[in-house]
Amino acid sequence: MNNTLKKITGYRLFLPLVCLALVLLVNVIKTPNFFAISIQNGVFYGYIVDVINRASELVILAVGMTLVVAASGGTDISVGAVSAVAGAVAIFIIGGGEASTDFYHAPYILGFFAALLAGTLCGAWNGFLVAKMKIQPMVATLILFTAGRGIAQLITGGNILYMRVDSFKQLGGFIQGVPLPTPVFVAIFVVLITLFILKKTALGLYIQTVGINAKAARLVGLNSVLIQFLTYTFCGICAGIAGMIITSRVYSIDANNAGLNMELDAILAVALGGNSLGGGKFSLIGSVIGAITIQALTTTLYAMKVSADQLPVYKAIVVIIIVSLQSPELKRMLRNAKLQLQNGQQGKKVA
Amino acid sequence: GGGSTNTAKTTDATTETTETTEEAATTETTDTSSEKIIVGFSQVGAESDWRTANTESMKSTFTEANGYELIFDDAQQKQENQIKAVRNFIQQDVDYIVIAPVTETGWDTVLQEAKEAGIPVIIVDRMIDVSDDSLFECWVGSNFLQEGYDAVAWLAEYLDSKGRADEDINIVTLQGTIGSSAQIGRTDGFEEKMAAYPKWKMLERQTGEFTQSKGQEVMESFLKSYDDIDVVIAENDNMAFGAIDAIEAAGKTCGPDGDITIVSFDAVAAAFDAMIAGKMNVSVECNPLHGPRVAEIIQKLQAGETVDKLQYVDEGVFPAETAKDIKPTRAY
Amino acid sequence: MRARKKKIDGNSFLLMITIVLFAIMYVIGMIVFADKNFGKLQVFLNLFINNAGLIVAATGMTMVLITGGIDISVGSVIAMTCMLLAWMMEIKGMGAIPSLVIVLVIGLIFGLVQGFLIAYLKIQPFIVTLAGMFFARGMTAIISTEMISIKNSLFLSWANAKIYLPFGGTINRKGVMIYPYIYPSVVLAILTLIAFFVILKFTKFGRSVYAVGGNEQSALLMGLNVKRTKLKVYIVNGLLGAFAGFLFCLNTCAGFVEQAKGFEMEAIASAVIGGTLLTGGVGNVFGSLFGVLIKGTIETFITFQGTLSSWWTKITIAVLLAFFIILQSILAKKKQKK
Amino acid sequence: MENVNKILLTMRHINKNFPGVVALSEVDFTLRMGEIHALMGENGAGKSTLIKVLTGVEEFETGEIKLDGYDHAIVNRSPQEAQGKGISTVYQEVNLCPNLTVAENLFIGREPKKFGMIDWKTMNQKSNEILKNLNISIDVTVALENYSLAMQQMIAIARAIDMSAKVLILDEPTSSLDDGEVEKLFVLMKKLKSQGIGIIFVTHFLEQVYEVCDRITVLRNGCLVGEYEVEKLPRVQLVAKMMGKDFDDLASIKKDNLEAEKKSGTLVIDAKHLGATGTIKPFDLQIHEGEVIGLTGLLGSGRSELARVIYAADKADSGELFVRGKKAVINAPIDAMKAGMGYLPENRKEEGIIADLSVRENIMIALQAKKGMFHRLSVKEQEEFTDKYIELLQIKTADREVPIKQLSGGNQQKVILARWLLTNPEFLILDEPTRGIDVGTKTEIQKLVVKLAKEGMSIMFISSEIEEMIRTCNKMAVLRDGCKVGELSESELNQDSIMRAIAGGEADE
Ligand SMILES: Nc1ncnc2c1ncn2[C@@H]1O[C@H](COP(=O)(O)OP(=O)(O)OP(=O)(O)O)[C@@H](O)[C@H]1O
Ligand SMILES: Nc1ncnc2c1ncn2[C@@H]1O[C@H](COP(=O)(O)OP(=O)(O)OP(=O)(O)O)[C@@H](O)[C@H]1O
Ligand SMILES: [Mg+2]
Ligand SMILES: [Mg+2]
Repeated sequence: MNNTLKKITGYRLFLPLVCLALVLLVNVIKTPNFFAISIQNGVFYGYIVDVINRASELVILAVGMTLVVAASGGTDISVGAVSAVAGAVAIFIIGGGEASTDFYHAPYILGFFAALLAGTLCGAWNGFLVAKMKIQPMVATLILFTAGRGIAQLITGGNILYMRVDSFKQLGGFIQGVPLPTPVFVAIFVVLITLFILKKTALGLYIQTVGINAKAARLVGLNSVLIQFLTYTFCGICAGIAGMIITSRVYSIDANNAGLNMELDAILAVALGGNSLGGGKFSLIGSVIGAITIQALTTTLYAMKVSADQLPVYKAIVVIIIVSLQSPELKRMLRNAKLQLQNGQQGKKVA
Repeated sequence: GGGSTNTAKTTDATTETTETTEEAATTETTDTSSEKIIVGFSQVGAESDWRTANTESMKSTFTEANGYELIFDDAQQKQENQIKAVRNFIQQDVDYIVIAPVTETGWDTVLQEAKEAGIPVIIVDRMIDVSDDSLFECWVGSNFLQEGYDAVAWLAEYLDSKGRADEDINIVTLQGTIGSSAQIGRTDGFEEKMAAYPKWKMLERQTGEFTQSKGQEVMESFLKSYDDIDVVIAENDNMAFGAIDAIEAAGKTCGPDGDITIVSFDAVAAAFDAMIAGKMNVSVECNPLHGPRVAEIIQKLQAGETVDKLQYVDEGVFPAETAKDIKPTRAY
Repeated sequence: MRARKKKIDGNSFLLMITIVLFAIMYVIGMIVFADKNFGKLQVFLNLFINNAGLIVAATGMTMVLITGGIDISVGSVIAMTCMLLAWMMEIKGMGAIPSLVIVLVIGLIFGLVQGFLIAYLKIQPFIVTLAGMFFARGMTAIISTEMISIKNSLFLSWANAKIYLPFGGTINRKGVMIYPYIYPSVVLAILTLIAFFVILKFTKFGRSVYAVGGNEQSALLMGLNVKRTKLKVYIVNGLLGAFAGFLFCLNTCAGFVEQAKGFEMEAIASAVIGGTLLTGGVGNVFGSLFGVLIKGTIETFITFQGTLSSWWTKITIAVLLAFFIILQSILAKKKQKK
Repeated sequence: MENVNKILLTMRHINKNFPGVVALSEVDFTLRMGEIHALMGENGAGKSTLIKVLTGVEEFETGEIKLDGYDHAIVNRSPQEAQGKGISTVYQEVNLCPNLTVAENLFIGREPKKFGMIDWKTMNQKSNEILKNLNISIDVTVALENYSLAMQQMIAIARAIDMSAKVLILDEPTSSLDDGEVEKLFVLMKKLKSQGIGIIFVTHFLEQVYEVCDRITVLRNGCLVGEYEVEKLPRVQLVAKMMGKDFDDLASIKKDNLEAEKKSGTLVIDAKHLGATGTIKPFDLQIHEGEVIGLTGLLGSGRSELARVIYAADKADSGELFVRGKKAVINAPIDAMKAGMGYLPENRKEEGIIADLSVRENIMIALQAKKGMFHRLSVKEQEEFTDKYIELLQIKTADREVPIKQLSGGNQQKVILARWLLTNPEFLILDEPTRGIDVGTKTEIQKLVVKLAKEGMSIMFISSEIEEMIRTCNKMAVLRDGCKVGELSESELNQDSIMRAIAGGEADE
């Protein structure tokens, strides 16, 4: 009994899961209807659906970010901007560059793949700088972080471009007859594909090896340049997919705001999932849980009517509580304090 | 550009810089008319369609053909950058500095520098808040507070016409980015005038940061918290679009024939589309076409005339009924 | 034993590259924008005037980066500082000096909390300071969502006290003779920079900072108090953040929520361009100064160019930045091979 | 000098557990003034852990530590506290800061000051003096990372010796030093001893124990076996006590080897004018099938560099390499691996272990990399292989899924060795493979090398222990100052001629 308990608590994802549960549990007290799910217009409707729906982009970005962090011990801060680029490319191609249109100027699939290609290219550029040129990740990706929105604006001409075709909205909304939002399926798909690749090939092992000790990795015959390059490229693809969902949600591209500050949340998701930002060992599912936790927190705070400008304060506090809970150091300190207290009492008794 | 033409006149005044400023202000309009007028324009950024239209208006006004040289600087939504730009304009010896300020505050120091260099400053769009009014020549822009008033006036009239004047009206507001002039003006203006209608109840205000996606997310949350929202005030059109999506996703309707009344601001082109589609009730205009007005002012200053300190641009209120007719006449 | 040839340290070489590239860049600017007065002394001084706060923030950032940490809260801390200053002086009617003291203390406490979480609870710096970033920005909004303009006369007198240089005056088109000037904030920033150069190079604390960044485990085994060193670094950095906020505030004399957004990235970029490694152990505050100047020069280019739209502005900045970073990395690599 | 037998330090009933491992159980240890006390035991016996417990790196569960000068039991919570109490330590892995200069590494935490500021000039001067005692003259103003591992080890020792006030702890300081360096170290140790300082000395070299030590404490499996005076404990018994069983002699190895010698068949590795500027001058080298070639030379003579160039760990910029007669294009280690090579690097911590990965993954990684990403070894295969090598090399680990960083130094080394054996190379480069490995296993490894050679593998063997090489090698290349200066054939392989060749007396080229 005790043993199984230990096994469960020792499980790597235990703490991240507990934290997610805690965030959700707050609602039981504060917003009892939080867990209510009803059916409206033939689709599921409720806060919980919102959480997993809205978390989708973040989950996808967190997947890419996890690999980048693991392989290079650095972060890709350009993902938000890259999603804007991908979205701009897609709408520009499908909408023929018009400010607002209600028919496809080019096949949807063309736009979709162009967006992915844009994401891939951006990722490859980051990968080239980090892996080949050995530029520090945060600075290397700072370039696209800065330029990305500029490129997206360049494509849109500084305007918001609208794509008012119903089928375009499906990726970020619902497919006829399916009661769950499409982004959820996309996110699950991305996670599963990535897990599949990691499990079926040795890539996962390679990434960790490179991330932990690049010198040793080279000596055992790994091409760390290639591996890092691949992770950044993959991260770019993820940003591209996320970008497509973001644009589809609002059937428009706002180069300034699409995916704004998403990079920070993606990095936060990786860390909340119990991963080290220093690279090396990682848990993809952990990051996914982290991403959902962040969205759950945001939705919870909205449901609790916290005003958005004060929301960061609560977010900060919850984040600190979560990571402190996960800190083994805190446990140790508490244990020591307890011991000292006990010793102190014993000492008194003797005296 | 040259510009050493005046050197001889003022060399004796150079010893005392502070005095020169006064003098410079009066001697500025000498013989520069033959040359191009150099205008340094510091723009906020390109954060919205409105802004892009505003930039376009300035750029198309201050062309070489019209006798101007425009030095344009985009501040990427950061006031620090604007301050840097103004300092550079001073070094580049521009004739006029035009600023569309990111924020109202924080202009004292750098405008003092401009003043000492004898360069007149014109403020457009948002107002600035400086300790000394002489730091800028004049201001041209929208009256956000008035826009808030207009929205209340329209809503009262509209409800009246629908015979709902005596009903309880539940309102939610999607605010702009907190702290921006437009947000402050529109929120305050609405709140102030709304006090006259005791039946109106503001359920909640929450910022949607002027973006469609945030507007949508916040509206989703509103819809789950309140069953009986009658009116949505969206402090710009983009958030209104997001709100419309959220409302429809929740199985409700909006617009003139719907359950929920949508009041919005800015009146960009897409807003007219939404009104024509019957999803939005009204958009209160915020006119971005400042270029010609500023050019007019500069010409007056060149001629040595004085100009009014505060100049509001004309702005209208566009309800859905008129949208179809008005749209073709709109420039942005 | 074999004599070893003294190598030029790879790191000081990087600093040299940075300085030389900056000089080249500046000269190119003087040539390209010759007709637009780029060569004026005041244009150069403006780099310092505009970036006094950034210089201080980058100094703190450099120190944090050397320990292998990072601080992305600094932009928000600056916003909070400005807001607090404005709020205390304008809404609460407090004096400029007490207000300044209070914000410095708050910065210090802010650093203390972050430092404790990072050093003693071993939470990743990125996450702690990300939370710090959210927290400070949120607090700024809680203090006031309205902009507050500072009208306090003492504060304004600090802000507007120009220090004119006795030479190099020029006459502009309006016929006004202006001598080059700086503000007290520049002097304060440079003094801070020098102080931290000395601290990092000549004190036990400073060397511990490098040791911790070089190899934390080793530093611990060599008997350094790693935790305390880190704590101190974040405390000092919090103080510097507040001080940078003060200098920033001298430039803008206002507090508002959106202030100094993205400032942390500028500070980090400046430090890294100046040769600091994000992995820790390597860095120099003078390098960071040049990082700041390089970023400032790129921005000045953009303004002097004077036609770039918003998007071309972003793209141009990024291209110049990329060009610089890549060139620097190639040069550094070449050197390493030799 | 006061009473030599005065007790300086006692540790009583020390218990320390790691998850799944009892590292120390009821261990007692006593150190007297002015003695050199050897701490002996197999890999993973708990020597380093005992030291870490003493110096506050690791917490311990129960037990008591008493130090002269304190009337109560002490507990060090950090190395800093230990240092404050006069205990200075050289830990098993080099633990210095690579980014600081040599002088700083010697003085950090106790820098000489002038007007409250660090006095760099004095610091550099003093550093030169300290190193001079060890006959080292290097540029102390250069960052430490520019020096070889052995040099770093010397610097770490110099630091500890200079600081030592009461107790000096040396955890395998000599593992990558050559005889000359070791000799210098011993002179210093003896000097400190005469000053009344107590020294704890951990080593796997029996000769060294008998050369300098007064007492020996033996640990086995985390338990105390006993404390002995050196004179009263013959070698054989010591080894038996460490291993818990009798120990078969090393003599058998050489014999096998002699037989193996003659058959040296086809040429496997043929380096022609291979070299890399700045590290190793162009050299020629031939290695045949089933041949074991040793590299010898002084510290820093370029043995490691020569090996690295062949394996493309450092890229060669001149010459060509032929593998089995075919010109090999080798740009990266993976090419070398594909050509049938394996390389066990000298710096285990920096270049060998993948610290956070498990023992299984560390063993698998090279084979997996060689096979390519898409040919993932099945879990079953992985576990089989791992278990096989844990068994074969007697790797002491709680579980195959334990992160390698939790293993003792010697066991980490075995894991790395297993990693390369698993790839089944034709040509295996072993740079200090027995570094930090206990006597028993050392013999096993030497036997293994000979056995592998007999089966046809060619091996390059680099070791600071000449005897070890004499036992295993068929020929030797001599290096001096980054230059291959000659070769010794099997018949010339004896202590004398090797020493002469190293010293340069008999340089025949
Ligand atoms: N951090 C750790 N976590 C878990 N187990 C550990 C840790 N450090 C050491 N151990 C285990 O404790 C035991 C003793 O290790 P220790 O390093 O003390 O051995 P040692 O006697 O120094 O061996 P060697 O001669 O190889 O250096 C080993 O079984 C090792 O696996
Ligand atoms: N005592 C020393 N004095 C000066 N330089 C040294 C000394 N020892 C090592 N070095 C430098 O360190 C570099 C690397 O040495 P290297 O690791 O090649 O030695 P090695 O022959 O492999 O011996 P070992 O493996 O025992 O260190 C050499 O190029 C040399 O310049
Ligand atoms: Mg050990
Ligand atoms: Mg070597």
